[in-house]
This record gives sequence, C-alpha cells and structure tokens, in this order.
Amino acid sequence: MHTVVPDDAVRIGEPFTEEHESLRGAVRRWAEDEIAPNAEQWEADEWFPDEVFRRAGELGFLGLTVPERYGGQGGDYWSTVVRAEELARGRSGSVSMALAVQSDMATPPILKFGTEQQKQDYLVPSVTGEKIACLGITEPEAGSDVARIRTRAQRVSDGWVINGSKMFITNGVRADYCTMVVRTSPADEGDGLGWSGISLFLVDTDLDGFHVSRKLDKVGMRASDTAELSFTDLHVPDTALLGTEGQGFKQIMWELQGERLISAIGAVAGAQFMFERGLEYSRQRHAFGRPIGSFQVQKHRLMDIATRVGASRRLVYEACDRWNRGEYAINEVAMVKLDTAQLSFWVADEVMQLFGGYGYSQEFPIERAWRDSRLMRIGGGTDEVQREIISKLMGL
Amino acid sequence: MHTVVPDDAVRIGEPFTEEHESLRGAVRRWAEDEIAPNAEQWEADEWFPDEVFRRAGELGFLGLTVPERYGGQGGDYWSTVVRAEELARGRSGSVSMALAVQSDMATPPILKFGTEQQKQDYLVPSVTGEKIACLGITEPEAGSDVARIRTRAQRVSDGWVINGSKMFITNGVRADYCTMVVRTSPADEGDGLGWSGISLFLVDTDLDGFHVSRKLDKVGMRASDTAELSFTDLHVPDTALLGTEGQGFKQIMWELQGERLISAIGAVAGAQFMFERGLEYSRQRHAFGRPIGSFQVQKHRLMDIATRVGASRRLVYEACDRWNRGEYAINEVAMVKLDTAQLSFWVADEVMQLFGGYGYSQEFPIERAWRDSRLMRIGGGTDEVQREIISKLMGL
Amino acid sequence: MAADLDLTPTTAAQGTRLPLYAEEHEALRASARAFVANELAPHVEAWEAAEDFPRDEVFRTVGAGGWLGLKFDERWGGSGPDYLAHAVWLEELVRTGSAGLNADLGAHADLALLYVDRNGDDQHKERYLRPGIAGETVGALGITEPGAGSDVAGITTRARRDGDDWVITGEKTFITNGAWCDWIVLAVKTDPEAADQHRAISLFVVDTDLPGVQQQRLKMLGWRLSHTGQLRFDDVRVPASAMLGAEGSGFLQIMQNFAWERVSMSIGASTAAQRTLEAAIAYAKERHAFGRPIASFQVWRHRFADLATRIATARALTYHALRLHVANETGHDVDPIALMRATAMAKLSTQRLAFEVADECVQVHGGYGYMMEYPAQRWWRDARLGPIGGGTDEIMKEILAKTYGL
Amino acid sequence: MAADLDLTPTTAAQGTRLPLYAEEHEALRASARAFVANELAPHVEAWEAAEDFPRDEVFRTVGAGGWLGLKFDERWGGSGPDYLAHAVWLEELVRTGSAGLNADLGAHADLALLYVDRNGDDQHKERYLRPGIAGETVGALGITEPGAGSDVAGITTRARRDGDDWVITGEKTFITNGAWCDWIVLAVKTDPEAADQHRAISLFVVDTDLPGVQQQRLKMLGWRLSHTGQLRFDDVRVPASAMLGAEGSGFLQIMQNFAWERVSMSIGASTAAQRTLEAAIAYAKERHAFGRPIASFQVWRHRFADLATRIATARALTYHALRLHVANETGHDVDPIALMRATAMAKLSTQRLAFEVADECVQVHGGYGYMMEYPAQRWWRDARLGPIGGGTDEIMKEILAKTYGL
Repeated sequence: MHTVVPDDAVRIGEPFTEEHESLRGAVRRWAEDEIAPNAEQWEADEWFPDEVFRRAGELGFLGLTVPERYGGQGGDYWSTVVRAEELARGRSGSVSMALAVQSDMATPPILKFGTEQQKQDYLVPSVTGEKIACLGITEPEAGSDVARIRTRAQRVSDGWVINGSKMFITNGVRADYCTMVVRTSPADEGDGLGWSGISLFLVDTDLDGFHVSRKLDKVGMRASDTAELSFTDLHVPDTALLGTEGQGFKQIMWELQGERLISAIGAVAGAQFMFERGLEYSRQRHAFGRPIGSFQVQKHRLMDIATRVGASRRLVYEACDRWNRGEYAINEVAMVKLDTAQLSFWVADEVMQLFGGYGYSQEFPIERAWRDSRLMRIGGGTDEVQREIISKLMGL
Repeated sequence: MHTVVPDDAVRIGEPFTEEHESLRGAVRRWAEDEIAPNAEQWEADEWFPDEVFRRAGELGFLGLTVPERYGGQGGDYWSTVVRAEELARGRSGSVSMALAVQSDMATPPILKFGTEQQKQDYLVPSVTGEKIACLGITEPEAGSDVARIRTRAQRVSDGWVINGSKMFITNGVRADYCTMVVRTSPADEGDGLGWSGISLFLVDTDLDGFHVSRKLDKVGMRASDTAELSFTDLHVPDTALLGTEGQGFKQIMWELQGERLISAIGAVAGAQFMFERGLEYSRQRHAFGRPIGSFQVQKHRLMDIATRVGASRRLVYEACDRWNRGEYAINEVAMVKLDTAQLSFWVADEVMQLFGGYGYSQEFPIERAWRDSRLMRIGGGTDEVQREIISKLMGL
Repeated sequence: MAADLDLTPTTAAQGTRLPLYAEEHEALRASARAFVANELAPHVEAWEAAEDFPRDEVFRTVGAGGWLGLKFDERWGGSGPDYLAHAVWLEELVRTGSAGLNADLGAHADLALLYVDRNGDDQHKERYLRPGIAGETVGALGITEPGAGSDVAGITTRARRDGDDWVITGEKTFITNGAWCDWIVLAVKTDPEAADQHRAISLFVVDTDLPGVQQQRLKMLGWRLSHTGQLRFDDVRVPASAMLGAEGSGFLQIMQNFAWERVSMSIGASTAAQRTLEAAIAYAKERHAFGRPIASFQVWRHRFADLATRIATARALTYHALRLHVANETGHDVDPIALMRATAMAKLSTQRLAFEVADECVQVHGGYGYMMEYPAQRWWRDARLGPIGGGTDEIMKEILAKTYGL
Repeated sequence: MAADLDLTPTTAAQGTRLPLYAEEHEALRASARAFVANELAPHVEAWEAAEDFPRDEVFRTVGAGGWLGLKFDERWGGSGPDYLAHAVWLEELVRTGSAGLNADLGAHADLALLYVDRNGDDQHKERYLRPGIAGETVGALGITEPGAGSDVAGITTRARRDGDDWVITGEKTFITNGAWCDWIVLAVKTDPEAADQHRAISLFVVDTDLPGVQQQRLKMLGWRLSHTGQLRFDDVRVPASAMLGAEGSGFLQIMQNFAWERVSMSIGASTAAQRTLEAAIAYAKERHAFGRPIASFQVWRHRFADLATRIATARALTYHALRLHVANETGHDVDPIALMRATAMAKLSTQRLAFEVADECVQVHGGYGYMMEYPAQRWWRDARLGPIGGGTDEIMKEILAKTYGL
C-alpha cells in the first residue's frame, strides 16, 4: 500500500523534518527571549531598533531559502514556514511584518530576476541585515490595482529619471533601498494605465530626489514604520533596472504570491497563538464561580476557533507545498490570503469577546493583536481583490 | 409630556386595538380548528380544497380592508397583519400563501385601478371566495425582472389577443381569473423589453386559448398549486384591461409592495411559531439527562432567534404603519422583504438543528416548515433583487 | 386611477399607531444638532489626539445648554422628565463622532444622575442631582469589579457598619468617568452573609475626595477620550446618609436602572451605525478603484443594502424598547417582562451591528481605513466596546433566557 | 530571467511533503468514475422519483465491481486494505448526485462491514464480511435510539443473558439501511448497572430475520432514496457467538470506528460541496437575468469565490484527517488526540459548508431552485443531514473540547 507518510517527517501528518524542527526551536527562542520582552515598548515607541534586522541576519533568519553563495541557508520553503510560525511568539506583528518584507517580499525578486552584481550589492547585505529593504508598489491613487500605478521612469542617456509617489510602504522610513514598481512606458491601451509598460527598479533611498514624505500613523502594527514616499527627478543608473524592461507587471505578480503566502502563514500562526491565549484564559478566569471555559458557549466558541484555524492551516500548507515546488499557485495563494486574513481577525475578535472587558483594555495584549491582525484584510490585496482573482480563475 | 401610547392600543407598545384582538381570536380559532388538523393531509394530497377559500370568505377574512360596499370589512391594514400573523397557526404555509395571493396580491389592483364593473365582476366574488384569483407576473425567462416580460397583447377591433406564458403562478391551476401583466406595446428603448408599454389585464381562465401547461412540483408549499400557464391567441374584450394602458409597470410596482409586505408579516409570524416550537421542545426533550434547553448553546441559540424575530417584527410593523397610511414605502418594504425572508429560513434551520434527527424526520413538522420557508428568499423578488432596490434608493 | 398613482418613495413618517417623536422633539433635534456642531464637534479631533478634554468646561457648557437635565424634574434644574427629548439628544450627540466623549457625558447623565434621581432623597438630589444637571460636578456609577465582570451578585467591595458610619473597602474597574468623577454611586455588599445574595447589596453615593479613595485612568482599545478608570476604596468612611435607597435594595435598583442603560446604549449604537454607514457610502462614492467609484461595485452596493436593512431593523426594535420605557415611566401599565425583553434584545441587536458596520467602513477605506488620520479606525475601535460593555452579548442572552424560563 | 517567467497557474500537484493519492489511485478514479456514470447515475432520477432502488441488484453490481472491498483484506474477498482507494471511490460516488443511495452503500461498507472487519472473528467475517463485500447481503449499524440521540452512553436497548444466549430488547432509530438490512451491528447494554457506563455496552451482529425483529422505514426531509429506518427488538434471542469483540468493549469500539465514519462523511461532504458549486456555476453561466448571465454579476462571482475558498480549506483539512487515519491504519505511530481532533474538525468543517453551498445553489436557480424537476433542491435537502447525522456539529465541539481539557 502506498504510504502517505514522508520518511523524514518528524510528526505524522506534518510536513516538517527534524532540521525544520531544530530551526523552529531557534526561532522560538529568539522570538520569546529577544522580541516578546520588548514588543510592548517598541509599540509605544512606534519604532523597533534596526538592530533587530541585523540580529535576524546574524541568526540566519533573513536568508533561509537564499543559496549559500549569497550568504543564505539554502533551505526549502518549509524553513520560511517555520520562521513565520514561530515569530508569532514574539507577540509583535510589527516585527514579523518588517522581517517578512525584507526576506519574502522585497528581496526574492532580486534573487529571481537580478544580475549577479545586483545580488552582491543588495541581496547579500539584506541577508545579513546590513541593508534594510522596502517594496514600493502601492500608490495614493492605486491601492489594490497595480495596473494603475503612475510613478514614471523616463529614459535618459545615463539611466532613468523617476517621478511619482508610493504609499503605505512598510520599512519605508528606514529602508536603504526600495524594490520599486515603476511605469517605464505608457500602457498599450486606453488611458495609458494598464499592466503593460511596467518595470522593476532597485532604488537607493539616499539618492537625491528620494523623499520620505511622512511616516504614517497607523491604528495597528505601530512599531513598524510605514511611509509615504515621493520621488522628484530621482536619477538612477541603468543598473537600477531589475529584470527585463516592461516585464515588471508579470514579475510583481510573481512576487505577490510569496508576499501573500507569508502573510497567510503568519495569519494562521497569529490565530493559533490567540487561540492558545483564549484557551489559557478560559481555564484561569472565573465567572459566576466557575472557569469561563466550562460555560458551553465559550467552550464551543473556542472549538469553532480551533477548527477554523486547523482547517486554514491545512490549505496554507498545501499552498506552501506548491510554492516550495516552484509552482505558480495563484489560485491557492489567493484563497489562503482571503481565508487567513478573515480568520486571523475573526479569531482575535472572538478571543476579545471571551476576555470581555479585559480584552478591550490595554493591560492585556488582546486588543493589540486585534488591531494588528485587521491589516491583513487590507494589505497585500484586499479581500475583495482576492475574490476577483479567484472568481476570474474560475472563469467568472 | 408627549405620549407614545395610542389611546386604543390594548397592549402597550403594540399597534392593535381591541377590535384587532377580537379578529385575532377568530382567525386563530379558524386556523387551529379548521386548517391545522388538515395541513398534513393537504400537503400529502398536494392540494387543499377550494372550500377553504369560500370558508375564508364566509368568515370575512378575504376582504378585511375592502370597503363594505364590495362585501369587505372596511378595516385598516392592521387587520391584515392580524390575519397573516394568526394564519401561521394553521401550520400550512400553502394555505397562507394561497389566501395572501387572493386578498393581498391579485385583488388589490382591482380595487385600486378597476372600473366599477370590474369590481363587481371580480372583486366582490373574490371577497366571498366564490372566485379564486391568481396573479400573473413572472415568466419562464423573466424571473425577477418584470421589465423583461414577453407575453404580448395585440389590439384587435373588439379587444385584445394575448400570446405568451407565465411561470410559477400560485393558485394558477384552480384560479377563475388571472390579474395579468402583459406587454401592450414594445418598450421605448433597446430591444423592445423594458418597463414601458406594459399593462394589466383581468383574464378569465375559462377562455379559449388559456392553458394550464402544467402543475409544478415544488420542494415545499406542496398543498398550494403552482402553475405554468400559456396563452395562445387568447382573446379578451376591451373591458379586460385593468387601469390605464401602458401604466402596468407602475401599477404592478405598487402591487408588489403589498405582496412583499404580507409575505414579510407571514415570515415573521412563521418564525415566531417556529421559535415557540423550539422553546417547547427544548424544555421537553432530554439529552445527557437534562432538558436540552438547559444547555447554554441551545439556550443562546433560542435567544438569538427570539431577538432577531423581535427586531424584525418591529421593522415590519413600521412598514405596515406606512402602508396603512397609504405611503409608497418601497425602501422599508424591500428591507422587510429581504430581512424576513432570511429570518424565516434561518429560524427554521436553527430550530431544525435544535431538534436534531427529529428535525430531519417527517414525523415532526419542522422539516416541512423548513422547506416552506425557503421560498421567501426566492418568490416576490429574490434577496438579490431587494438589495438592488435598496441600494438604488440609497443612490448607489 | 393609475394616472394618479404617486410612487414617490416616502422617507419619514409620523403615524398614529406607532408614534414616537412629536413635533416638539424635532424642534429640539435641530437645536441639539446645532449645539453639537458648534460646541463639541469642532474640538473632537484635537481632544481625541490628546486623549483628553477640558472636563469642567465641557460639562458646564453641556449643562448650561440644558442637555443634562432633559430627563429630570424642573425642581432640580431639569426640563423634564422627557426621555424622548433625551433620546433625541443622544441621537444627535453621536454626531460628535467621539464615543469616548459621549460615554463620559452618558455615564454622568444616564447612569450616575439617573440613580440619584430615581433612588435618592431630596438631600441627595440637592447635593448631587442639581449641580450634576448644571454640569458643575461629574458623577460615575461603580458596579463592575476586577473579579466580577458581569456578575453583579458576585461583587466583593463591602461596607461595614461602624457606629453611624459605613466603612467601605474594595475595588471597581471599567468605570466610565471613574478616573475623574467628583462622586460615584457605588454598589457594595452591606450584608455579605445574606441568605438571599440579592438582598446583600446596597448603594452609596461616595465623594471621591474622601480619604482612602484612589482613582486611576485605564488605557483601552477605544473610547480613548473617555475617562474610564479603576477606583480603590481603602477604609473609606461615609455617613449613613450616603446610602441611596434602602439597605439591601441595591441589586433591585441596579436591575431596574439597567433598562435605561440598555435603551440609551441601543440608541447610541443604532445611530452610530447609521452615521458610520453614511460615511462609508460617502467615501465609496468619492474613492475610485479600477477606474470606477467603489460605490459602483455590486458587492459594495449589496453590502451597504444589507447593512442599511439591519440598521433599520435594529433601530425599529430600539424604538420599540424606547416606547415601552417611556410608557413605563409615564405611568402606563407596562408588562415588566416585555420591557426587560425589549431592552435586552435591543442592546443585543444593536451593539455587534454597530461594530460590523464600522468594520465594513474600515474595509471600504482600504489602506486609509488603517490610518489614524481618518476617523474610520476610531469608530471601529470605539464600536467594539458595545458587545462587551453594559453586560456582554452573552449576558444579554442569559437574561433573556431567564425570561423564557430557560 | 523575467522573459522565462512562466505564470501559468497550476491546477493539480502531487508533492513530496504532502502526498496523498498515488498514481494507482488516479487510475482507480477513472474506473470508479466510469462505473458510477454507467451503472448508477443513469438510474438515479428514476430511483429518486420512486424513492426506492433495487437493493440486491445494486449492491451486487457494486460488489461485483469490487467497490465494497477496497478497505478489506483479500482473504475475505477484498482488494485492500487501502483506505485511500476507498476514499477515491467515495469521491467518485458523489457523482451519482444521490446522497440517499450513497448513504445506503456507505452504511453497509463504511460502517457495518468495517465493524465486522475490525472487531469480528473469522466466523463473523466468513458469515458477514465475505458476502457483504460481494454485495450479497446488506448490513447496518445500530447505535442511535429514540431517547438517546448523540449520547451513546445513554442507550437503553439491552441484552440479558439467558443460558448461552442473549435476549435483546429495545429500539433503534435513524439507522441507515435499517429498513431493509439483512443484519445489523447492534450496540446494546449488557451490563446496565456497570459502575463505569463505558464498560456497559457490547456489540452484537443480529440477523433481521430472527423472531422479534421489526424494521420500518422512516420518511425524512432528504436522503429519500436511503432506507433509513427504525428497528424494534422484542426478546430477540441470539447466541453468544453473535457478540462482536469482547463483552463490555462496545463503547470503545464505537469510539474507535467513529474516526472513519467522520473521515468518510467529510470526504463525501467536501466533494459534494465541490460538485454542487460546479453545478451552481454552470447554471449561473447559462441563465440570464436583467439581460446578462447571472455569473457575470459581481455578487455571485464573489460568493462563488468565497465558497470555493471555504471548500478548498475544508477539503485540505479532510485530506489531513485522511492522511492521519491512513497512517494510523498502516502501523504508524499517530497521536490519538491529533487523530481525534483532525477527524472531528474535518466533520465540523465540511457538513455545514456542504449545506451552505447547496443553499446558494438553490438561490442561484431562483424559482427553478424550488422545483422538484431540478436536482438542486435534492442536494439541498440531502446536505442538511450532514450537521445532524453522525454526531451533530454541537457534539463535535463537545468532543473537541474534551481533547483540550475543557
């Protein structure tokens, strides 16, 4: 009989090997020892130290799937899964998000599309955490709609001149460079907007003409810096072009898969973490003389949560499996993005209700997780955008 | 201080007078004594006797708001509310629906738009139950979209010749006449379909060319006869035209308000009835050694039901109040139609879950109410159509 | 005849069988709206940013406007009792857009003053109600404790007799105005050993400048402009005259006064839901995505239609509860079970809904919905208190279940 | 390089870390699909209209096709054990479009035969399993009673010792195949006074042609083609050899066999949900409203996207439970708690979902959805059993809660 158990899985039914589990331990220790104790303070500071990036790099957590020749660990995608899962124990959505932008959003296009020089100049120092990266897609007037970006690069003799602006850019205040989506020629059709004529650039943030217009004040993820950027006659050399001119839309579509997938992994991990907090509280807290977990309504609430978390995790793992094998699983990725974004906020909200007044109070970490998790249904393509993708793939 | 209590209300906070409450008693007795005991058998027969119409007429229940000079009771709309509420105790959605078609869908346009002769010929015998009426709007290819009807009446020297078909016509198998929506001229624009050029007719079903193509086999409301009708060179006299030629769309839009409102009243009443069945069962049925109503999850389920029923009833009453005063409350009516259609099936479904296996069994009446109540989200304009109406009225 | 058929949709009505507001109330609404627009709304963004507002100035201005006395007799400086007038004020107060500000005003006028008015003697009213109506002092209501969230009978703050005085010890939390109130109506156990625990509780009015009282503000997800706090009472000595109502009557008083708390919360939440939906729609009409206004997408149109329908339903129930409450207050013979059900159901119908509307409002704003510079996020945070505060949704269901014998 | 970037969405995959079906299973799928299409599906509408199907012919045909023996050893006429092969069969069986037919086949192969295989001795297997696999006799599983829906420990059917025999008295209901089975695996109390009620129950295989057995068919909302029934046992005498497994081991056997019942129900429901969604989409593409295909309306497109996402999620969990079950059956060291959670969660995730999909399928059909001539109404009625049968959704949560110590 055919076996459904991989030989090297350490737990039946799970995709992880011993190597992954040992990485899990290392990430968890870092998250619990070095992040969690500072999480509240960093939120209050509306900033966490750049040192976190360097420390993550030192520990090897920024290049888990990057080939060793660029300083990475050369692991498979399950290493990334492990990192994203365990980072939830750092209790800082802000740090998790910032690191995900660094390793799973802004830099994979460099590895995939970049020249050797670009890899040396940007990827290698990003893996060590010496350089901090951000990703520039969204614009003030083009939220979920990449095809409508207006930031333009004009060819000049010795490179390109970029004008425009970018919005909601995570790490944007502190980044050393930006992997940026720019229009290099008008779209073939209609109003000149559209998916054609878009290219990617690697832009150093210390260049003249690169401005951080403002640091945005967000309702959650407050330790993470989010910027509005503007570019005025920003001159970049020819070598700033990443990949093929005019292929940027396709390239960024590819990037978005990894972006959405890591956000989905993190969302499930966050939901699991919140479930555990709820479970713990339901055993400790008493009302009307008994633990609130003994009230059937709270018990069933927790089991509804456990079931949805359990189910969502399995679809995420299936999508990870495809991504790990190099498939372009746009359907599964859109599904897990949609599903887990809703899951994570729903779980946070249910756990808040379980905590009652204490859930609403800033004395307990529930309300912060609740605020943080709400971003998922907006960032990386809203729920509505994911539904558009899925329904189009169904031929609708 | 201003008083919020009408002087003649018999219960504080309720809109009913003593007169209404006495009518309520009469309807309830009829429903409990003469309908409920036969309901199961009629469902099995897929028919209930025509006698039910005549008995309802005899008791005065078919002309509650019709002026006395046409044989009615000359009451206000709250009488209709009382009738619809108490008929739920007859446990026959089929009978409730058939009577509602007679008194609140097919005949109000006669009273409102008809000539004196039409009132004498159709309204008066409908109030007594001697003539049974049906309403012909929907067509096989125009479900929720009145403007797209294709049944046509062609002017001839001595009247009109009608060709076409109608679908899902309640009372259509047994009706003596049909209040019918017919296209009398092509619409002004586009493909000749559209809201203009539509008129109403009163058509005797015994005329040559009027065919009951088939009696439809439905999943619920099985004692009620639903027909597909077809018309082949059906000749009607000039006097068959109801109201003004070409004004039929407006007239039927008006009719739909009363149709949706009575369906909403019935839906809430049905939901209330189901809630009471659930409450009763939750006290009687034991599991794990105690009444299932003592399990918190079932308790909260019932209270969720009670709350939604309670809230929906209040909006229905507000809409009834407007209708009673002659307002064209299209927004409120669409809202109560949408809300109560969802409510009544949701309640039936929750009560089925409470009943467990017995809810699924035909030994108990729960599964029939469940099937019956599902029609509301489809008939009289689907949920989706109501949302279109409401959003358009919000300027969207 | 058909030619005369007027199919103009109606938008508002005042009928004979379902009356609520009278003409005088609509006149009052205009002046309430103007007051809110002129005196409060212009400051809200600055106050919210500072998470503070000038207590005395605001309470006195509102008091001088007459808005704190609508429910109370002229004898004590009020203009009522007219609960409907106060309902109009609550509806208009929502236009401040700050649930935290409204909560502080409400904890004073709808809770603390209400208890004094309904359960106090003339001496209490002279001392607390009259200056309270004028906005000269600020009150709070102290029931909830750290260890007893929704379980009133389970409170442990206690008062022991010492000669003619009572000496109070315990802790209260989640008390709106608790961080800065001048006085508080406090639920304490005066007879912790009572066989009937419902007779164990009494109410006191306690001045917060007495020795042994500590007040501390709480930081919360929302209502950040409110001065919700916790209070400690260490051997706080009060005279016997500080007792509100009869000894052992506290539980009953609390249960009776819950009716208005729930009605007022329902009015606030259903009105806030309506305002928030309007703001969401306005934004959706203006903001474009994929080259069209967001409001032109069918999924948003239908979502707005669903929300509008749910708001209408919840508001209809709220008005029903309000009608019953007013009838009850004006000497009509209202079935107490019907009143209890209507008020608990109204709270249950409105609070989660108001939050869900706010959540959709955030969603329609996209990335901007997550930004502090837009008020959407604040409405969303603020609205989340509703299903928790004033008795959680779960507690409402428990209360309702009791009325059905479950 | 970008020019080589292949963004063709993938549609199916078989990976190394999350393996499930092997190539041999996909081959089996093709023949299962052909069998269902040729032997069963063509008759379904007629059978459903008659609410009956030719028992012996159908069971023998399915048996002869080898579909009843995939999970069982060759020694008894099976071709396994291969639960994955059987899972493939269950997925394809959904294409009959008749949950009632599938239920009768499943009650025989996935419940009755499973119990005999796992808990019976060679004599039992010779007598029941071998002819059962061939489709020559039809079995059922009798646990539920009129007074004990989900409460296995609360059953009252009892067997008392009489010499070497046992004499059984009691009643069972909601037993699939109960109305026409040749034999039934019956849960009875053999020691009603046992201190540990979990040791009070034993299982017997009882022939239904014995004196004192009465079988009656039940009429239900859905599953109308199934022969779900109730049985009465009036002093039914069976020999000691009719006992399956050890005396007092019944509760444990039942708990262990629940795993496959839940997995098989989850496979059925998640697959039915997928098929129903496909049918709904096909109809929406073809049917026009307001001059356009219904499928072109954004609210329907997004609703379909949501359903597809939820189905994918539930199926992923189902496959996880299936993986664990297979690993457990094939001698791997599976954590029993993980298995119990995965199977209960899978059932909880899939059953309500399958119904909700069917409900949307009715809705998209409009008036036609309500008509018996379209299968949508049948799928909808049939699917509603899922959250009730095989342990209600509420019971699943109770079971899960126990695994978390709640």
